[in-house]
Amino acid sequence: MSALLQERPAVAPSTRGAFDPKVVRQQFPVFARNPGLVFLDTAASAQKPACVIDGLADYYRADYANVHRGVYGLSARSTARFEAARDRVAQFLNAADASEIVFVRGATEGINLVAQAWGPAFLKPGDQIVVSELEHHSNIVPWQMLCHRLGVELVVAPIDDGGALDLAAFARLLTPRTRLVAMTHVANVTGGLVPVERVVQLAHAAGAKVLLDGCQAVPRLPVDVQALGCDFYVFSGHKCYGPTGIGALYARRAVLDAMPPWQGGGDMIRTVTFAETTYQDAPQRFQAGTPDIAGAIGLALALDFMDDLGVDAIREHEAALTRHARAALSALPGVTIVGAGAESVGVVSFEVDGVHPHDLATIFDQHDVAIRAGHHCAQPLMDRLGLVATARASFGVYSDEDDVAALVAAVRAAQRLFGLVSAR
Amino acid sequence: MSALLQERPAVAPSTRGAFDPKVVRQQFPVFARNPGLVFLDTAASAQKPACVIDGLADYYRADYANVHRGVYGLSARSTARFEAARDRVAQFLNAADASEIVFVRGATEGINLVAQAWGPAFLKPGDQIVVSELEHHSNIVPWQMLCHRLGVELVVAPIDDGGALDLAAFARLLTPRTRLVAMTHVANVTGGLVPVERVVQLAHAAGAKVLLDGCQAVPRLPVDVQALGCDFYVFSGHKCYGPTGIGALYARRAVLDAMPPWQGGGDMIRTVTFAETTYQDAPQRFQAGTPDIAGAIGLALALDFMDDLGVDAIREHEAALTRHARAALSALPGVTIVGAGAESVGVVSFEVDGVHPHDLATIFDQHDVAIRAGHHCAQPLMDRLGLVATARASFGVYSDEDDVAALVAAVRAAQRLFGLVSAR
Amino acid sequence: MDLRDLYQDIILDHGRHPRNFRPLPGASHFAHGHNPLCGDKVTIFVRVEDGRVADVSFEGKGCAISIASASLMTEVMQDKTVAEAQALFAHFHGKVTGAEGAGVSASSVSGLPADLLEEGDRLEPLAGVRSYPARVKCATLAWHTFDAAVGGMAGGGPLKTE
Amino acid sequence: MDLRDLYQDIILDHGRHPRNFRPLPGASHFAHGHNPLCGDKVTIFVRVEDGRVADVSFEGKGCAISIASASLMTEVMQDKTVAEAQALFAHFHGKVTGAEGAGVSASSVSGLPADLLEEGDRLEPLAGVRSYPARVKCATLAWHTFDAAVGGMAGGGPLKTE
Ligand SMILES: Cc1ncc(COP(=O)(O)O)c(C=O)c1O
Ligand SMILES: Cc1ncc(COP(=O)(O)O)c(C=O)c1O
Repeated sequence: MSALLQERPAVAPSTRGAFDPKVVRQQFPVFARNPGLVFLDTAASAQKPACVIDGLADYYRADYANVHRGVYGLSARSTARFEAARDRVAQFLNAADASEIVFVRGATEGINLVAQAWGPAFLKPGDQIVVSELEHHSNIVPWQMLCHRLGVELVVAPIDDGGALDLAAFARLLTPRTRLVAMTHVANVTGGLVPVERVVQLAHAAGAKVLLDGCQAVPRLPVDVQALGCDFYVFSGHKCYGPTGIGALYARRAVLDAMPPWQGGGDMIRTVTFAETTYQDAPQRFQAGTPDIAGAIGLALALDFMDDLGVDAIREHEAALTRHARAALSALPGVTIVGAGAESVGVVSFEVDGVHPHDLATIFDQHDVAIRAGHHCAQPLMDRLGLVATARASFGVYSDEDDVAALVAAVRAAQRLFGLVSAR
Repeated sequence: MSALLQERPAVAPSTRGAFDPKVVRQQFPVFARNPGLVFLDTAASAQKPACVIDGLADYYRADYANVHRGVYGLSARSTARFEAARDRVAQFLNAADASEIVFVRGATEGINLVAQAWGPAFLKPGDQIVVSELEHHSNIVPWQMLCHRLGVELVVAPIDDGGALDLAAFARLLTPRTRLVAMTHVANVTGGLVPVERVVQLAHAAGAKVLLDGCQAVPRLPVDVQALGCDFYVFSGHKCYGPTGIGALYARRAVLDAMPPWQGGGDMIRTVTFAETTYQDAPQRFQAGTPDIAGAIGLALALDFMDDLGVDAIREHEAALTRHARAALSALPGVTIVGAGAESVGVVSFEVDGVHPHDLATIFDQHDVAIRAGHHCAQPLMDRLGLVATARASFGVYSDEDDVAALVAAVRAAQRLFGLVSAR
Repeated sequence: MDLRDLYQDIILDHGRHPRNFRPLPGASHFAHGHNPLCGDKVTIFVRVEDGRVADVSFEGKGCAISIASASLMTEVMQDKTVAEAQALFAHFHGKVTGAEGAGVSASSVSGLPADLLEEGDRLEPLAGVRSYPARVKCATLAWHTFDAAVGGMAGGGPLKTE
Repeated sequence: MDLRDLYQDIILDHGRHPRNFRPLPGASHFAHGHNPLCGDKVTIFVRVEDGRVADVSFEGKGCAISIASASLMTEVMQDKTVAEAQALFAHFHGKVTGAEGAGVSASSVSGLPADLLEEGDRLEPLAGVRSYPARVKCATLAWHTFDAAVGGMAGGGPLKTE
């Protein structure tokens, strides 16, 4: 397996400079197939580069077989590629060991796995789970369901009026009954970067475990789970240029080892009799049934793609483009930007006076500008902001200032259509 | 959506005749890329035809975006294709309505969904769940875990010495405390066809619900869930020529409607506040988070592929080839075939005196013959048969008598190598 | 497709200045509607007297399409019998989905009674929605909510309070 | 790859006629080993006296490779000290994985003491396994089980009863 990993040319991080999104874009077939498309919905899901699409297809053509159980060459090759993909994810997140990586369908399944397997084993009535007002439904509802089942309390850490997590208020919420803090790394509505290092320190000092939702962070920032010190970290492959149906849960080895199994089935057992069943060690214990083998391999290809561009360069690109977009949008009359705290990356939510976000999205679509309109699976945040919906533009490695220019032009077109500025 | 479905040419089932596996095989790139490969492990996972591989890649190139939430054209197109895939699965199984189809990672996840969402809502201590001795671990372990959690009893329906489900014994096991019967449609070790129609009748007469595990049936037989009358039916896409990471759970609408949600997250909610969350109707209620969109679309392509060959023709092909293989293998000295009951399809397990299945598999691999050796995730059946492992050959639409001839030659080579027949 | 087909002046006008946008004291029926995809919300109030819609009003938050559709609905529904309201819903449904007859029998679409033809015409500005499938739910939200309020109108069931 | 490199006569012989295939009354240590992928099972019995392997035997079901490896192991382990057993395990492990030093320090492989070289040579027929990665676990099952029986031999810990 390590041999497979080592085949990739080693590029030292420092030698990777900024990249040209126009060149990068040529690697994404969707733009050739949809000429004129201005795709500003990468936070919902990223488009896929040719290396991922073709690599996936080629795996099916050349190396496909079920994993872990076949003696024959094809199956051994498939297994090696699948486990190399696990190594690849571990390396990308700087996990201490590949056995700390559980493949899941996506962030949502990863969070549910923790809630349903870790929760009942380690929580008792009266315990508390802390989430923030910034969370995606996927990092709220599983905890709510768990709280109902176990008599545990859900505590909400507030944001300040600028859209940043209120760290002081968060610190005050922590009590000896706090058993888990579940928080996003980058907020999906605002793009705000949460100071998760501080969150982990404070939570650990209070004796609580920490789960970080890295859905919007992994596509945009270098993530080092050991440096963060978190206990759990989840992300979705489809948001970082990989296939749908795959993502990963990282959990510290000691935490994973202490967890009972979640789902039962093939590949996660040691021995089965009708009287008694014994289970494999992690990560196998948490992967019942045939996994999404091709998905894992495709995810590894996507992480290769990101590494080739350089994750530091991606972060710089997205942060710069986000700053540019915020400036360009706020310069427009009647446009208000949703606060994201001190630092934001890759995402900007905004409102246009007199035009509902849904109408904006339809009008934008006629200009080939694809954005999201709605609550972005964050209804509690919308309630906190006093909104029912926002318009959201989000960026990827293929996005550039021309996309922002098209966005600005589309806003003006909408305002003209609605008679809010004079048509000239 | 229905428009998308209707684009496919309508081929009347009766006009589809037998097909030529040699021609079909040309549609599977794996054989061109691995010349000489004799692939006899389709029961573990099927190879993929070009139409699935290329269709999947083309979806990513042309139509990809996240589903259900985007106003823009690309997302609407992606959503239409995803929901058309659900329609396709419903049609393939003859479900009454597409809303009875929940996309899952595979059969294992489907069974766990039923165990974890339906189980706690409808079972009480002292209730009984019946499984058979033929089951795959995926249709045992989830029920065992549920039984431990709820104080429910797991009851095992025996097979007779010929490997068939003992229907009379099964009927005697049913009591008013029987709440669920979970049984395979085609046994994955033996290929034996279980008389599931009778099982459903008997179970329903006793007031129990029925889950059928169609993993080995859907790739090989026409399946009509309404005619079967079962309450739940699960299968895995990767075993019927589709991608990894996708499968489906069918559940009767009334049963699904009565089930509480399973995992929490995006797309399965109606409203979320920190105080209370309300859920969508089925099937959305059971699909938290971004689904495996491409997987579902790939599965629909695979079902199209099967329909184009004709599922009746596939069944005939597999049954005939299985009969041929059983005859050819039993004609060899020292070879014993594992009993499969009256009728078997697609799978044959066997032993060779004096050569352990693992050694067989290694020796076969040197002859480019890929089979499975082991317990096939059915340890309880192995215990019942007094074996630790078997060698298993299984067939697909690309398999033919030449593959069986290669298998027979490989058995003889193994016997020669082990000095069991004179080398000539 | 020209956006002007969707955002006709009358739609923009009703979107900005919705008619009958108020609570209805003495309402005999009401229902809340909600589009979980976008979070839009509407409440429909109805006062039924002698089997007729004596008054109907609404409140809520939403896009121009959903507000305009609700507003136009409250106008055409005034004073209608349940059977008439049902016919108008069927007519409207066929208009905005383009799939005339999807879930609604075709005869009820084509067969809009002569005395309702004028009301039917007033809904014509909403027909542009059919070219924007993602927006059909916006246009139908208020109507389904009205239906829920008066109790399965499309199914022809008896009026009941939510 | 020639299958004869894997299935050498000596392997086939030990696979068919395993040595020391019996329970061991008076065993001071034993452990059960199990390969969950194929269901193969082995039990290793050891009688340790004065820090030496006074006797070692096994029982089980498995493929030719796993039975032959167990059989050869019981032969070479007879009468060895813990340190010697440890050195033989390391030597064997390097031989069958090909990755000499994976989890085992390279020095302990190359540095097989002179008086163990002959025993080391007797394990040579198992070296063919390294070309069959799927079968390495078959070859190592008995050895890991022996290790478990005598208590973390590879880690050099004290002998303990399971
Ligand atoms: C009968 C049967 N049930 C269940 C499964 C599990 O399917 P999966 O691993 O795709 O979830 C299999 C295949 O492994 C099977 O053959
Ligand atoms: C912050 C955040 N968390 C969780 C999710 C859920 O991810 P998925 O739908 O891939 O499971 C998303 C994306 O939708 C997200 O942006």
